Amino acid sequence: MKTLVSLGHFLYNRTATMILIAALALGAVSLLLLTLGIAPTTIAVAIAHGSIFSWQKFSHVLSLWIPLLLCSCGLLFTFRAGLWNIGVEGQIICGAIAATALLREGSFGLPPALILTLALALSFFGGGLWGSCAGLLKNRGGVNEIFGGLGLNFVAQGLILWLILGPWKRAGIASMSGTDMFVKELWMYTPPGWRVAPAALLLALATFALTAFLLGATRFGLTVKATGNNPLAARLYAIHPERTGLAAMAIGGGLAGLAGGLQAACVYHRLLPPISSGYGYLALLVVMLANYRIAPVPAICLFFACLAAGSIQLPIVLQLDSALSGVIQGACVVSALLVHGLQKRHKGEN
Amino acid sequence: SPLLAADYPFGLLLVGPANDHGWSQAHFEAGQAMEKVLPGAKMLYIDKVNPADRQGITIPMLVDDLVSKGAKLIIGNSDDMKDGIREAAAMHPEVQFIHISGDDAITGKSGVNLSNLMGRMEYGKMMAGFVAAMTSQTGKIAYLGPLINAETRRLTAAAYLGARYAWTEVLKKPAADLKFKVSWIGFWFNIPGVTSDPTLVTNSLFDAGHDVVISGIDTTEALVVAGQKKKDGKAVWAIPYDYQGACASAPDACLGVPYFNWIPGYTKLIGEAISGKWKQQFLWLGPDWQAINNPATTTIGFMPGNALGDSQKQALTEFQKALAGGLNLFTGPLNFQDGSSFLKAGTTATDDQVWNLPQLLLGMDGASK
Amino acid sequence: MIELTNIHKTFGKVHALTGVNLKAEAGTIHGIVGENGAGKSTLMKVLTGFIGRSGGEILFQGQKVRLDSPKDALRLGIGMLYQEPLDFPQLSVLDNFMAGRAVFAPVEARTELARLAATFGFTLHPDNRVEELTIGERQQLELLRLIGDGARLLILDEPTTGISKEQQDLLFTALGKLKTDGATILLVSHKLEEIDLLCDTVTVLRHGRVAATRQRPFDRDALLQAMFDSLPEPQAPPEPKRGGIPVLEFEKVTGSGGRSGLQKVSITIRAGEVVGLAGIDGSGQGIFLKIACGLVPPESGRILRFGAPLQGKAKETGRTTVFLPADRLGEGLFPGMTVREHHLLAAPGSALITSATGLTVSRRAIATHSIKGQPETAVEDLSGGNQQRLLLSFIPDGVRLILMENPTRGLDVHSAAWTWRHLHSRLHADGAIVFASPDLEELMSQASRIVVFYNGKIVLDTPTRATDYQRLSRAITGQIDPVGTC
Amino acid sequence: MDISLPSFLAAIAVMAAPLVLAALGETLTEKAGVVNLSLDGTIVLSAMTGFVVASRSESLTLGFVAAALTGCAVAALLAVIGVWLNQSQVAAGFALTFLCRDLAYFLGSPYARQQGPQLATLPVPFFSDIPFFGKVLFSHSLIVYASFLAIPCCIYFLYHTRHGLLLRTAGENPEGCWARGINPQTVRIIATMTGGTLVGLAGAAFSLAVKPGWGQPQGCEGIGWIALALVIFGSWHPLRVVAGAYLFGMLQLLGIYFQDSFPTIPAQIFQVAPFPLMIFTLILIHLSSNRKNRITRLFSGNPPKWLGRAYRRS
Ligand SMILES: Nc1ncnc2c1ncn2[C@@H]1O[C@H](COP(=O)(O)OP(=O)(O)OP(=O)(O)O)[C@@H](O)[C@H]1O
Ligand SMILES: Nc1ncnc2c1ncn2[C@@H]1O[C@H](COP(=O)(O)OP(=O)(O)OP(=O)(O)O)[C@@H](O)[C@H]1O
Ligand SMILES: [Mg+2]
Ligand SMILES: [Mg+2]
Repeated sequence: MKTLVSLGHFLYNRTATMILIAALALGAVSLLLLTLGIAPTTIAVAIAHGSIFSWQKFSHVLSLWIPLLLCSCGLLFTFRAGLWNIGVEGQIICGAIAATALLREGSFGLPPALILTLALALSFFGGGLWGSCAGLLKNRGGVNEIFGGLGLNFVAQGLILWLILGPWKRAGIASMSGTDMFVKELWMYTPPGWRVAPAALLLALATFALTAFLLGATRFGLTVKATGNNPLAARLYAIHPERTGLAAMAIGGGLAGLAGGLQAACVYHRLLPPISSGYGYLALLVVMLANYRIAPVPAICLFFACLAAGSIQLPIVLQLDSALSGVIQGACVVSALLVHGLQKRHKGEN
Repeated sequence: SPLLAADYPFGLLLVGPANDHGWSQAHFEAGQAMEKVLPGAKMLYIDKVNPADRQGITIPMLVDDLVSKGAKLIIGNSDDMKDGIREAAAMHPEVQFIHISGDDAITGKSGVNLSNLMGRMEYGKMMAGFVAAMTSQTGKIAYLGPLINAETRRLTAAAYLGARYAWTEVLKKPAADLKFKVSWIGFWFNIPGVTSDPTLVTNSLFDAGHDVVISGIDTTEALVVAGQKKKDGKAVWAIPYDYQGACASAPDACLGVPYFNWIPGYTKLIGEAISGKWKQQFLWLGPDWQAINNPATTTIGFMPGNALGDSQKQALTEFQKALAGGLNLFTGPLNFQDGSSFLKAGTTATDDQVWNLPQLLLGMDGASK
Repeated sequence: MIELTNIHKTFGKVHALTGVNLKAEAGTIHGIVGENGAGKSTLMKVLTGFIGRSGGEILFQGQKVRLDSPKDALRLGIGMLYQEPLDFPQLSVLDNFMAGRAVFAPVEARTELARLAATFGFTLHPDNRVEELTIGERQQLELLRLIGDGARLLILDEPTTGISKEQQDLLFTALGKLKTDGATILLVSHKLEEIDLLCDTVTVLRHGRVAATRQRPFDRDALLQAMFDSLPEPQAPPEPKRGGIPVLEFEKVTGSGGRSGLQKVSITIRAGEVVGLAGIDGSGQGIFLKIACGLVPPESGRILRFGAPLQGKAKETGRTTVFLPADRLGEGLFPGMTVREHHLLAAPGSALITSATGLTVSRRAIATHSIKGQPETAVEDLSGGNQQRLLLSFIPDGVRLILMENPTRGLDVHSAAWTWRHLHSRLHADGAIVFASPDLEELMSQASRIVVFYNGKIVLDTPTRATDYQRLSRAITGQIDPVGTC
Repeated sequence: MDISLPSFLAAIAVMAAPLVLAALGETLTEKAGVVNLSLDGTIVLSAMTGFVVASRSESLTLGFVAAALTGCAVAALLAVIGVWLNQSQVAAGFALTFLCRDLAYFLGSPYARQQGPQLATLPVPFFSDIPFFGKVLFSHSLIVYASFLAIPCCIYFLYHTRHGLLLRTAGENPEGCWARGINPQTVRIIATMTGGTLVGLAGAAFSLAVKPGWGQPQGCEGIGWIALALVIFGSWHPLRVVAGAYLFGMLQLLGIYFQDSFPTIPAQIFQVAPFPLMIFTLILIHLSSNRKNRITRLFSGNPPKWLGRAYRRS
C-alpha cells in the first residue's frame, strides 16, 4: 500500500513536471504564432491530421520513429557513461555505407533475409567503428568528444559524397540522388498500405527493449552508469572508466549505424547523401527532453516524429514554413531545462 | 472539344523552397499559372522535398498524401526524385506523373503514367555565353557550376559555344584569346561542409581577372557578388539562372538571365491529362523563337538585364534570329577537352549526343568528371 | 576592534558553528586552534562575509555591521588569507595583486607591489604566473594584496601549512611588524609553537563551540586537552607483531598530491600489522594511501605489494587490496545510485540484475554493518557515518591489505568500537591494515604501529606502545626533527 | 586560376570577418567560465533578424543593432539556464542551437531570397593606395574593419582593463572573485551577453555584408561550430583564436584553387575538405601540444579552471 502511494506520488510529480514543460513550451510557441497572426489551433489540427488521423500517415510517423528511437537508444548509452556523443550523424552515415556496401552487390543467390540481416549487422559495426573513433580520440588524445564527433561528422559526410559521386555512382551518370537502387528482392518487406517495414518496427522495439534491459538489468548497465556518475570512484570498484566509455561509444555508434542501415535498406533502398536526415541531432534533443531517462524516450520520439511528419502539412494547407516543428521541439527542451532548474532552485538545491 | 473537369487538383513537389528565386520558384509560379490557364486546375504543393530538410522524406509518402487530398497528377521537379517518382508511379497507376529532367519515358524504366518534361536550356545558356563574350573586356569568362553530370556538362558546353560564337564570329577575335573557366561547387546550392562556398568561389573568379560569371547553380550568389563588386566600381557582370526574376538581387550587374518557363509544358501535359488524352512522352521543349519571352509559348527565355549594353542587346537579337534560322552550335569540327574528336567537320550532334555529353569541350578549362 | 557574538552556521543539517563568541583587540594577534572540522575556517569565512551566517551579530569598533559579503568586509578593512588559496593560478602575480581593485592601474600597482614586497623582504616577480609560485609565495602575494588594499584586520587560516622555514620566518616577521603598526590579526593554526611564539590570546574551538579562551602565557597541555575531545588514559595498544612477511614496501617513493606530496618515503609494512598514519591533513598520508593502492602512479621510487612490483591497474586492486577514501561521495561512492547498486558493483556476481538481485546481500550487509538505510536508499541520502559503514561493508572476504582514510569519521563511539572489532576480525593472517586518522585516540587505541607524516615526510615511525599523546601531537605539528624508526 | 597575393589575402580577410567576431565573442564568454554552445544557431538567427530588420527599415544600422540584440538575447537565455539556474550549459547550448536555427527558418521564410540592403565597401582614403597593404587591409566594408578592430579591442579589454581582469577571474576561480568582493554570477552573465552580442554581429556580417541576403540555407550554417572549435584549440587566447579563423578562411580559399591545381583528384575532395580539415588541424595541434616541445607549446594553453562549472555560494 505504502509503495503504491509513493508510486502514485512519483508519477504525479513526473506528470506535473511534464505538463509544466509542455505548457511553457507550447505557450511560448503559441504566443509567437499569435503575434504573427496565426491561430495555434489550426496548426495543431493540421499537424494532427498529417500524423495520427489515418493509418497511412501514422505508418509514415512510425517510419520516422524507428531511426529516431534507435539513435536515442544509442545516446542513452553514451549519456549514461557521461559522454556527449555529437557524432551520431556521422555514425548513421557510416552504418548506411556499410549496409550499402553489401546490398548494392545484389543477393548472390542467397536468401534475401540473410543478406539483409548481414547488412544490418554490418551497419551496426560500421556505426560502432565510427563511434569508437571519437571515443579513442578522447581517451588517447584528450580531444573533447564534442569536437571529435563533429569532425568525424564532416569526414563521414565527405566519405558518402565521394562514394556516391565516385566509386558507387549510378550506371551512366553520377547523381546526387544517390546510388542505384538495390535489387527489388533486397527491399525490406512492406505490406500494401503500409509505409513502414514491420520487420524494422520490430527491430526498433526489440532494440529499445534490449537497451532498457542492458542499462536497467545487467551488470554492464550498472557499470556504465557508475562510470558516468563518478569516474574517480569507478576505479575503486575495479571498473576501467575509459574502457567502459569506449564501449558505450561503440554501442551508441552501432545503434546509430543500425538506424542508417535501415534507412538504406528499407526507406530509400539506396545510399543517398543526406541519408542521416538530422536524426542524430534530433535524437540528442529527445534524450535531453527525457532528462536522460529511458522510459519516456519512445513517447518523446513518437511526439517528435509526429511533429516532423505532420509539419509537412503546414506548407500544403497553410502555406507556412515547416521549420515550425523544429521550433516546437527546441522550445520543449529549453523549457524542460528551465523547469528542472527552477524546481531545483525551489527545493533549495541551488 | 476538351471535357474539362470541374475540379482537377494536381500536386507539385518542389525540391527547394517555393520562394527560392530560382528553379523551384519557376515551377511554383507555373503551377499557380495553371489555375488560370486550365479552368478547374488546382495546385497542391509541397516544397523543400529533400531528406536534408525533412527527415525520412520519401516521394511515395508525399505522393500518397497528395493523392489522398485528391491530386490526379503529380509533378516532381528534381533529378533527385527520379527513383521516388518511378516508385510512386508504379504504386498509383491511376495517377499521372510528370518528372522534370528525367528520362524514364525514353529508357522505358517506368509505366505509361509517367512522362518527362525538360527545357532545352542549351539555347538559354548559349545566349548567356553569347552576351558574356560580347560584354567581357578581359576575354575571361567563368562558369559557376553545380555538380558534374551529363546535364551540367551539356549546359556548360552550350554556354561556351555561345561565347565562342560571339568571340570569333561576331567580334572576329582569335579563339585562343577567349578563356572559359568552369569551377564546380559540388551541388545546386551551398551546403556548408559539403560544397565549396559559391560566394567565395565567385569572389576568387573575379579576383583572378574573370569579368563575367555565368551561374549554373540555383541560388544567386554569383550575381550578388558581382553587384557588390560593381558598387565598388569594378567592371564585372554576372548572369544568374533558372528564374525570370533572378536579376532582381543586383540588377545593375546583371547581363540577363536564361530562364525556364514551365507554363507551356505544364499546359500541354496537364491539359492532355485533363482531357483524357494523356500519353507517355518525353517532352523537351525549346524557346519560342518568334517571341522568346512570351510566357504562354516559350519554355526557354532570356530576359536581358539592366547591365546589358545596347549594342550587345542588338547583337543578341541577331544571334537569336540566327538560332531560330537553324544555326546549330553543336556542329563539327568539335573536340572534347582531352583532344579526342566529338564531331567531325560538317556533322551536327544528335539530341542523344547532346543529352549525354561525356566531357567538356576543348577550350574549356575545368574538371569534366 | 572586532567582536563576534553568538554566531551560528549550519550547512543543511550540519551544525558547523553553535553560539560562538570571540573578541579581538587592535594591535594584537589572536590565535584560533582546534582539531580538523572544529569550525575554525567556517568562523573566519563568516567573519569576512564569504559565507552567510545563520545567526549572530558582528560588532566592528563597537558598531554593529552587516557583513553579508566580502565586499562589506573589504570596505571595513577586513581581509583574509584563505586556507585553500583563493587566487587565480593561471594569471600573473600582478593580475592577482590587482584583481578586485576599484581602479585598474598596472604601472602604479607594479611599483606598489615592489615597495610592499621590499618592506616585508619578499621577492615576487610581477610577471610570473601564480601557478609557478610556491604555496609560501602565493601567501606572501595574498598578504601583500590585502595590505595594499588597506586591510586592518587580517585573518590568516593556517598560513604555515606547506611553506618553508625561511618563508615562515619572513611571514612571522611581517606579522610582528603589522601588529606593531596597530593591525589586528586572527591566526588559525594547528601548530602550538606558532601560537606560543606569536599570539597574545588564543581561542580553542571544538565541535563548532568555543571550548576555551586563554591569555598568554599558554599552558600547552591545557590547550591540547581543550582541542582534542578527551585525552583518556591510554588503553593498552595492540601488541606489535614482528617478523611477518612484508605486505607493502615503499622505497624512496616520491609522488605529488595533497598539500605537500610525498617525498622520498621508505617504509615496510609487514603481515599482522595495523599501521596508523598521523599528520595534519594533506601532510602526505592521503597520497601515501592512494599510491599504495595503485590509484595514483608514483613519480619515482619502487613499490612492492605482497613482494611483487605494483602495476597500478585498477583490476588488481579489487580482490587483494581495498581502499576506502575520505571523500566518500567524491571518490568512493556514486551519488544518485542506491545502496544495493553499490553492493552489486562491489562484489562479483551474476551478469543479470533484477530489482531483487543482491537484495539479500545488501540487506545482510545493512544489518551486519548497522547501516541506517534501505537497499533502495540513494547513497547521498545516507548520513556521513552511514556512508562510511557502507564503504566498510564492501570489503570482500580474503582481502589482504586494507587501506583507509579516516575509518571512523562521523561514527559514534559505539559504532566506532564495533567497526574496529570488525576490522580487526578482517585482518588477514598474511595481510595488514593501514589507516590514516586525525584522531589521536583512535590511533593510540587501534594501531600497533604509528607513522607520523609532516610535510610529505615520515617524521616518526614507532610502535604504539613506545609513544604517548604528547609526543604524537608534537610530532604531528612538526616539533620533532625528522628521524628514522626508533 | 591565378590570383595576386593581395587579392588572396583580402579575400581571406573578408571571408573570415564574421568568424573572427563570433570566435572572439565566444572567447570572452568562455574566459568567464561559461560555454555558449548555441553559436551555430545564434549566427543563423541573427543573420535573419539583421537582414529582415535592415530591409524593412531600410537602415543597415538598425539591422546590425537588431542582430546584436538577438545574439545578446539568446546568450541571456543561456545564462539564465546555465549560470543562474545552474543547469548544464552544454545541454542548454545544444537545445538553443537547434531552436534558433529553426526559428530563423520559420520566421525568415517570407523574406527568403529577397533583395536587401548590403554594406558597401569603404576604402580608407590614402591608406587604400598603399601598395599591397592597401588592398589587404584598407579596401573593405565597415564590418571587416570592425573585425580587424575587434582583435586589439578584445585583447586590450581582456588583458588591460579592470573589467577584463574581473572577467578572467570569474572563469578562473569564482570563489576568489567572490572573496574580492565581486559577484562572479553577475560577471558571468554580463560576459555571456557581451559575447553573444559579438556573435549576433557576426550573423549580421553574413547577411548584410559577406554573403548578403537571406534564405534557407543562408550559407553561414556550420560556422558556429568552427568558431567553438577555434576557441578550444586556440587555447582561449584571442590572438591564437583569430589566427585559427584566418587559417580557416585560407583553407576554404585553397580548396577552390587546388581544385584546379590537382585535376586528377576528384573535385569533391576539395569541396568537402575545409570543415573537417579545420577540425582535424586543430585536433592535431592539440595532440602535439600535449607533448612538451617548444614549438607546439606556443599553441598550448589551459582552459579557464572553472569552465562550464557552476558556482554557487554556500
Ligand atoms: N560548504 C560546506 N558544506 C557543508 N559542510 C561544510 C561546508 N564547509 C564546512 N563544512 C563542515 O563544517 C564543519 C567545520 O568545517 P571547517 O572547515 O570550519 O573546519 P576547520 O576547523 O577549519 O577544520 P580544518 O582544521 O580541517 O581546516 C565540518 O564538519 C565541515 O565538514
Ligand atoms: N540529503 C538527504 N536527503 C534525505 N535524507 C537525508 C539526507 N541527508 C541525510 N538524510 C537522512 O537524515 C538522517 C540524519 O542524517 P545526519 O547526517 O544528520 O545523521 P547523523 O545523526 O549525523 O548520523 P551519523 O552519526 O551516522 O553521521 C539520516 O537518516 C539520513 O538518512
Ligand atoms: Mg580549516
Ligand atoms: Mg553525521
